[in-house]
Amino acid sequence: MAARTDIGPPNYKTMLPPVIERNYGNWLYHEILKPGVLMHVSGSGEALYSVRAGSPRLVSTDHIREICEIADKYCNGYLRFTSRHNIEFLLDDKDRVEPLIAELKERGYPVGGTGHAVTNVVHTQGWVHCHTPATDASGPVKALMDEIYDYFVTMNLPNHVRISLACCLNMCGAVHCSDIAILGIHRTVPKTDNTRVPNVCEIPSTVASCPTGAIRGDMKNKTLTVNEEKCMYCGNCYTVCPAMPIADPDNDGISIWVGGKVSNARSAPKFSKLAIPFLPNNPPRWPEVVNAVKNILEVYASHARKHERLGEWIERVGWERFFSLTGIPFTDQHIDDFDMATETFRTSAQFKWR
Amino acid sequence: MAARTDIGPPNYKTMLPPVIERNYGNWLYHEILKPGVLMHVSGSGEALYSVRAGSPRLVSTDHIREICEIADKYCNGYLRFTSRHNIEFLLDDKDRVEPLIAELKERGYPVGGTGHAVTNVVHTQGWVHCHTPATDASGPVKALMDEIYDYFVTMNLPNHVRISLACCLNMCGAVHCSDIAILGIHRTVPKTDNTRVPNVCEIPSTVASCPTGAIRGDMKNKTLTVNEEKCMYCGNCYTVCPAMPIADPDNDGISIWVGGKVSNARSAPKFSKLAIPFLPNNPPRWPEVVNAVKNILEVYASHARKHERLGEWIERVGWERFFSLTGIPFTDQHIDDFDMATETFRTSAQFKWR
Amino acid sequence: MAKTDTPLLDELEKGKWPSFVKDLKQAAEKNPMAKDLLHQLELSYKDKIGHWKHGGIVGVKGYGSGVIGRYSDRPDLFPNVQAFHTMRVNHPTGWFYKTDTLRKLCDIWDKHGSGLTNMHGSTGDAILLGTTTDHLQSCFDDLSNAGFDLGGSGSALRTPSACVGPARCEWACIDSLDLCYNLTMTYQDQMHRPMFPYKFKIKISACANDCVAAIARSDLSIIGTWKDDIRIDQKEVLACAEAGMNIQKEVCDLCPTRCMEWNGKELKIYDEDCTRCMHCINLMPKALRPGKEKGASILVGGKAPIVRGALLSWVIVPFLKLEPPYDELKSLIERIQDWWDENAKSRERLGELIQRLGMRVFLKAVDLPAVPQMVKAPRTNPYVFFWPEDLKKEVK
Amino acid sequence: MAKTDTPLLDELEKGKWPSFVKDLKQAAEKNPMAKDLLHQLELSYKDKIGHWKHGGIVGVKGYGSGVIGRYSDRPDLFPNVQAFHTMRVNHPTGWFYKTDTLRKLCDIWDKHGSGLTNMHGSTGDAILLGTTTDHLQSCFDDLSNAGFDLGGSGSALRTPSACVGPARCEWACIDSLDLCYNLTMTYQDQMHRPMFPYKFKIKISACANDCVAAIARSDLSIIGTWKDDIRIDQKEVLACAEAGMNIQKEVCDLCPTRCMEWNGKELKIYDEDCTRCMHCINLMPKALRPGKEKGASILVGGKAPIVRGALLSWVIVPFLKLEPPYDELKSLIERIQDWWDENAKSRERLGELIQRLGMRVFLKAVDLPAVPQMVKAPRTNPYVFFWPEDLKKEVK
Ligand code: SRM
Ligand code: SRM
Ligand code: SRM
Ligand code: SRM
Ligand code: SF4
Ligand code: SF4
Ligand code: SF4
Ligand code: SF4
Ligand code: SF4
Ligand code: SF4
Ligand code: SF4
Ligand code: SF4
Repeated sequence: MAARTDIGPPNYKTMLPPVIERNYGNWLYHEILKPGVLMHVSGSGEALYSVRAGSPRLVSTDHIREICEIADKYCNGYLRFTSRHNIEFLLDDKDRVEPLIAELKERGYPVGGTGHAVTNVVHTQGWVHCHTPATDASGPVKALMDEIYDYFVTMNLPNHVRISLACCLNMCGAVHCSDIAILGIHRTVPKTDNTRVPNVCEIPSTVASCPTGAIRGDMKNKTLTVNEEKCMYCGNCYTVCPAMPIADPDNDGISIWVGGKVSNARSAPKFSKLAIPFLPNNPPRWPEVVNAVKNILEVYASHARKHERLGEWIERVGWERFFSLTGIPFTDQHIDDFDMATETFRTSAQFKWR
Repeated sequence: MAARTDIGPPNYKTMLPPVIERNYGNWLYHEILKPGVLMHVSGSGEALYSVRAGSPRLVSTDHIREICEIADKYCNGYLRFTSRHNIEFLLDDKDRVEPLIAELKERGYPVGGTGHAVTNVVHTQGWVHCHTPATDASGPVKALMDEIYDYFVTMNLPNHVRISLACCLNMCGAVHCSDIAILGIHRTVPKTDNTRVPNVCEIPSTVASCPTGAIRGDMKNKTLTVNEEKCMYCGNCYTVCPAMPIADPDNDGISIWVGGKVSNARSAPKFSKLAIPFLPNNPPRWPEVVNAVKNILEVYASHARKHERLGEWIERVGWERFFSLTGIPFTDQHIDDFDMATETFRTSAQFKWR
Repeated sequence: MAKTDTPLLDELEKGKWPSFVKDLKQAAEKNPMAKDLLHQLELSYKDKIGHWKHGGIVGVKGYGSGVIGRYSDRPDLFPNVQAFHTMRVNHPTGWFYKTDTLRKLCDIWDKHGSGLTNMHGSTGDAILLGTTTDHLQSCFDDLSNAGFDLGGSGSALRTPSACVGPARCEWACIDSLDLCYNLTMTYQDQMHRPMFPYKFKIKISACANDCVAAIARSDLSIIGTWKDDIRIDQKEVLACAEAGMNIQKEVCDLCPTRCMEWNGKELKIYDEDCTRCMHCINLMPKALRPGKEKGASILVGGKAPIVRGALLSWVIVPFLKLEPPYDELKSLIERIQDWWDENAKSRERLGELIQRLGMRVFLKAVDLPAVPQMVKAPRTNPYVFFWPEDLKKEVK
Repeated sequence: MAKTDTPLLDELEKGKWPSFVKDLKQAAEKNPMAKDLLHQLELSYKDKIGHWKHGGIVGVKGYGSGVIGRYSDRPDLFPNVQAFHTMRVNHPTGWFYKTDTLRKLCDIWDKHGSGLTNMHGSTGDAILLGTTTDHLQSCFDDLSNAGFDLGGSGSALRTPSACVGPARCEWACIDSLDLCYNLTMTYQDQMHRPMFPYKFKIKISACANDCVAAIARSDLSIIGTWKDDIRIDQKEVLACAEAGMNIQKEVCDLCPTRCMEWNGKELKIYDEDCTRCMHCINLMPKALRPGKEKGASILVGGKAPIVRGALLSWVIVPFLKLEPPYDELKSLIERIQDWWDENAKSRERLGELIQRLGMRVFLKAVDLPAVPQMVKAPRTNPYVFFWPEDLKKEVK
């Protein structure tokens, strides 16, 4: 059969469980019954129970079939995924909640991620599928979640903590506004192969791709040259010009960013800020990265006030205090030197000593 | 006698009244006895009385001699000027304070400017001496201070209010961090006289002087051209190239800026922000300007909490509220479009309706 | 444990969190592409470097987007991933699925691809990870016949996404799902045939909690809000207090505008000062609800750092009522895209273009009035432009 | 009133605030330059435009600065201000004067100039407003003989200034006057012979109230502070409360770090959280005093908008003990100026140079360590440079 184009996605209305169809737009309030279990109550008196389970996101078709099997058994075949890639089983029958949870546990699905918890780590492709990664994605996430698993299945943090990972500065994981962001970075300049440049690269657009103007193009000889002093290894030139590979096994690695948020609750959305400029790629378990994230998480957990997001806590106590409490050294790399750098310099005589 | 060079200013130590010499660095506390009168008490128990009087700053030698006469009579010949150009009579004898004030009043010197008051308006040359002004300096200041005189001689504002005026964007009055700033602006592009350019202008430095890159230089023909769309009339090209005069009697005028501060008390120092993009030059009394400043001052006076500086008040209630309370229209000119403009755009869904 | 040929990845089978390595192995058992992927990944773990070549443009008939081309740089070792392209399948809005739909997807992917997926990609698509060039079209045909379509990629509209909204959430101020689906259907052409200067993303959150992170990662961010007063049920407020909530500390003191007063019996909100941040409502869902005059704020410009630095979206319309057929919104979107299309350089996102040409120019072009809600604060630099019509003609 | 020839300016003789027009007229009565100035200004009031030509370089022997050249554009009408140059006289630090000194200045100026002055200019100089080219040298000679010297102008160090500090203020954490005088005397050469890329301003405030606005208008801003705990006299705190001060509201609630607790009897300060903003001390001068371990924060970069936008100074040394002969500070100043001098383009202020080349490069050049007190927050963009020495050499 000839394929129809532009039909768009399946209509979501055909995917909604009947309890939602009946109460669409009529929800009154919700309660988190326990970690991973939400109850939404409608004006009609009906209730919807959502049970949230963790997922590695990179899943096989058999894994998806397993999920379907569970959903068929407890949810009349209805489920959804969340914006952070967790699975949500949607039930209209309270009595099935505990049996579902029991089966999920047995099958190794963590139930949690609601309320004041760590939820799933939004992440990207890494070495599994992309061409520009400075680190892997799924691996560091798995290593980290193993270590901070308890924070997923409980709700004892001051507020929720959103951790994200992106394997290069393109930031597909949109890590730039996360409580804790794990970001793959290169640290050496691209190795331009000028024999390939004429065939595979458009010189003006490659020159234009560089945020710091580090690339000079020679239109006559069809060559590109990188000014090593001006290059900060973003890899954007490689995106537009394959002849400028930037991966470097010895110097690629991970940086850690903190204090971002997206919600408007209390404080405005914020970007994450640099905490640790570099940690080495140490597969398969990236211990330096895992420990660094855990340390930040735990310092936050033990110092912040109730409902304070990580960034809100830091802004209250001051960045001086963040660095002293976490024991992370402050370096000249923490000081911005891009376009709007001066906006981040301290323009007051107000500061703390520690 | 041949002049010695590099002797530096008179040593301030030779200018200090004996009561200061004796108690230098040993002051314990001060009190504002009444508007314009400070009492500083030393660890030794001695007290210094400072009586502050307003000054037009542009003063004749005879006027200075009059001040000297008064200082001789009440202060053993000691006085100082403040960083905002007021005169301070320095007394060691409390009993002479009231007679001094009486004489000052008789001679027309306003006594005040202390504590929660409007103090002297820092200002610049204007049409009296400079070559780039977009307005006069002394005139608008005099007109304004006549109108808000009462705020100088009383202390009933929420906090002190620092008003400054600069007659062009060079901002010699350093108005950029004032509670209320009055700033002369041009609004038309410089009229380049290319017959003079070759003789009086250095082309590359003129081109470089333009903050928005609006000037193109032709080195061969020794001419300069201004791109009218990119020029925002700062006048900096005229500073470096006399062949680019910018004054325009019909379109020069004054803009009003609010909410800046310098002290670190409570909140960090802040820049003033645009309140009114343009008011006409209307000598000799600039009624539009005087009314605009007075309106802002009075809205602040009646809405801010105790100790709140103008900018602190606005930040608490929001800029929406500032514009609605003052009745000042918000325009696209209030939205920044220079280098770091995006830092000022609202990046949250938080705002007020009025 | 028996010695395997993936010792590094094996380490990641351990631990409590679900392991992607298990999934890789599961797929590898029945699929040679998945098997080679597993081993190429093991090599990457050893070498600390990716083993994919730079991009490559592939696709399906009639579309310019929806497929990401990918080729191994070691086809000698891993011939089955020599080509290993990704297909981005547009998810059902809100990521709701019936199991039969999901199973169909699995069957198609087992037939045409590696049997590996991302549920979902960070833009929101169901990502089918890895197939060969010659399977692309047939896979697409099967998808289409099963009721699926591809999402966006390249310089096109990207798959819009929306928070769960009125389907489950009591705070939804707009119908995020209907709006998202409506826009997706309206702009199929823009999604599938790249003709913009660069990517364009739309994300919709039905309240200011912004559960799809719209403000951070979409060129056009639609965020639900309300205009009138927060609805209070004082009885339920008291119930919260009795249940142990410290209303003063947890609610009032954390309100960003401090516009609430609690006297132990009644909660008073000075709504004219409220900025609708959602905090108090979040804490007391039974007691407080958004007002009744609902709509959305429209923001533009959000994006990741490349090229000129990351941006959060900026308010351009504080409040817009949003009801089908959403004509006012669509007209705005089209005015924005037209201006962007006409003025942007290649690979210049909307936010970067506004940054380069100025908000003033943008507002004029798309015919929106300037309002104080657009700024954190007015400008501090005196480099103010005047439109020619503002000036007095020379009178001499 | 009789009809005069300055009807517009006459309007400004009215009103309660002292009138500069009175001074102009006073001077005009005995001085023809002042008289022409008065009338040229009247013309400006009529024309709404200045009547001075562009600049002009004039000066005194051996100096490159201290005089601002000025010429009328209507010498036909106002021949006595055909040349009307300003002399900038370095004020005694803190603007303290004995009347005899001031009278000397007046006598000299009556002899050589217009009899008009600014007490003072906004950089701090005593401005002698208006003399002719041929009077410049003789006026300078007379000034020098009377113990005065010129201040800075052009691409030179400008006249440093300082708050009244320990001479009268209980909060002075450094001897602003001594330091200012010492630096002024040390750097006479830099002040009088322009050899920098542009102007360089130094201002000194002895505490964070910053009464000379150092942070806003000096390339090098020195601001007094302390390191240990605020000194509290609880008896005097109580006295404030009894005198009617609402300590909770006026003091504690306005403390930016909320690090104070008041129980109606005692004020507790958590000094580790205090950022030494001065607010509480300002409100209760008898009860609270800065600590005993005193010094200053050093900040750089402050300036007005031209060319790249106004800047407030940035912290580069959070705390420096400052005692004569101030060697550590001077060495720092010289390292900074050397780097600036070597790297700046013409008319590029220090702040703009740091903005262009990066704080990282600046800190390395002047040999200062990076500390968190230098930033409001660490960087958000991922465009991080690494020094070559940070990298692992390739091991393949
Ligand atoms: C299911 C999901 C929407 C979806 O369409 O998929 C969702 C659902 C809910 N969110 Fe959310 N949020 C979801 C992603 C987000 C995101 C997006 C993100 O993390 O990428 C945000 C912004 C995060 C940020 O600010 O960085 C988000 C910020 C919130 C907040 C604000 C919390 C705060 O104090 O900042 C609330 C309010 C609260 O939790 O009290 C909220 C509240 C809720 C409520 C309680 C709304 C309701 O009444 O149903 C839902 C249950 C929350 C819970 O997990 O405890 N949701 N929520 C998303 C679940 C992700 C996951 O699997 O963990
Ligand atoms: C005399 C002078 C210093 C000098 O060397 O000349 C001075 C003297 C004092 N200042 Fe100041 N300040 C002086 C200019 C400034 C400036 C600079 C300026 O305005 O250009 C500032 C920064 C202004 C700003 O933030 O925009 C300044 C911000 C302060 C503050 C901070 C107030 C605040 O809440 O922001 C205080 C504390 C206070 O007033 O409680 C203060 C306090 C004081 C005290 C009480 C200090 C003391 O114990 O002696 C002095 C009397 C203040 C009064 O007038 O009530 N002084 N003070 C200056 C008088 C200027 C005038 O003629 O009015
Ligand atoms: C698959 C996915 C990551 C994932 O594992 O989930 C992804 C993968 C890639 N992204 Fe992305 N991006 C993905 C969501 C994002 C997001 C998040 C979002 O959309 O919410 C962002 C940040 C938001 C934004 O757009 O600003 C994002 C920002 C980028 C950028 C930087 C764009 C910028 O303007 O800063 C690039 C670079 C580019 O376009 O040249 C990029 C480029 C890429 C490319 C196409 C690589 C390239 O340089 O050409 C990656 C292909 C990987 C592969 O081989 O499969 N990707 N990319 C996400 C799409 C899946 C989906 O359709 O659901
Ligand atoms: C006289 C004075 C104004 C006054 O009435 O008080 C003044 C007058 C002039 N200033 Fe200024 N500036 C004066 C203090 C300032 C200040 C305030 C300060 O020093 O604290 C500033 C802002 C702080 C700063 O330096 O950033 C200031 C920022 C400027 C600028 C802009 C510099 C910048 O980098 O943004 C210029 C333009 C230039 O240098 O080309 C300038 C240029 C000028 C010139 C020389 C005009 C020119 O373009 O060549 C003016 C000469 C006027 C005349 O004919 O007498 N003047 N100028 C002040 C010096 C008096 C004194 O020595 O005491
Ligand atoms: S973040 Fe970079 S490396 Fe990772 S998937 Fe996106 S483009 Fe590829
Ligand atoms: S890696 Fe980035 S900074 Fe370096 S040359 Fe390429 S585009 Fe420029
Ligand atoms: S502000 Fe401008 S016009 Fe006024 S004195 Fe300074 S340089 Fe001259
Ligand atoms: S007035 Fe300013 S913006 Fe206009 S051309 Fe001259 S320097 Fe450029
Ligand atoms: S954004 Fe608001 S309406 Fe949408 S799911 Fe989150 S809390 Fe509910
Ligand atoms: S929504 Fe936010 S701003 Fe409004 S009352 Fe509640 S907490 Fe305060
Ligand atoms: S800056 Fe501080 S020390 Fe100097 S006069 Fe002002 S309050 Fe006193
Ligand atoms: S000096 Fe400022 S920060 Fe320190 S305790 Fe006093 S008010 Fe608080």
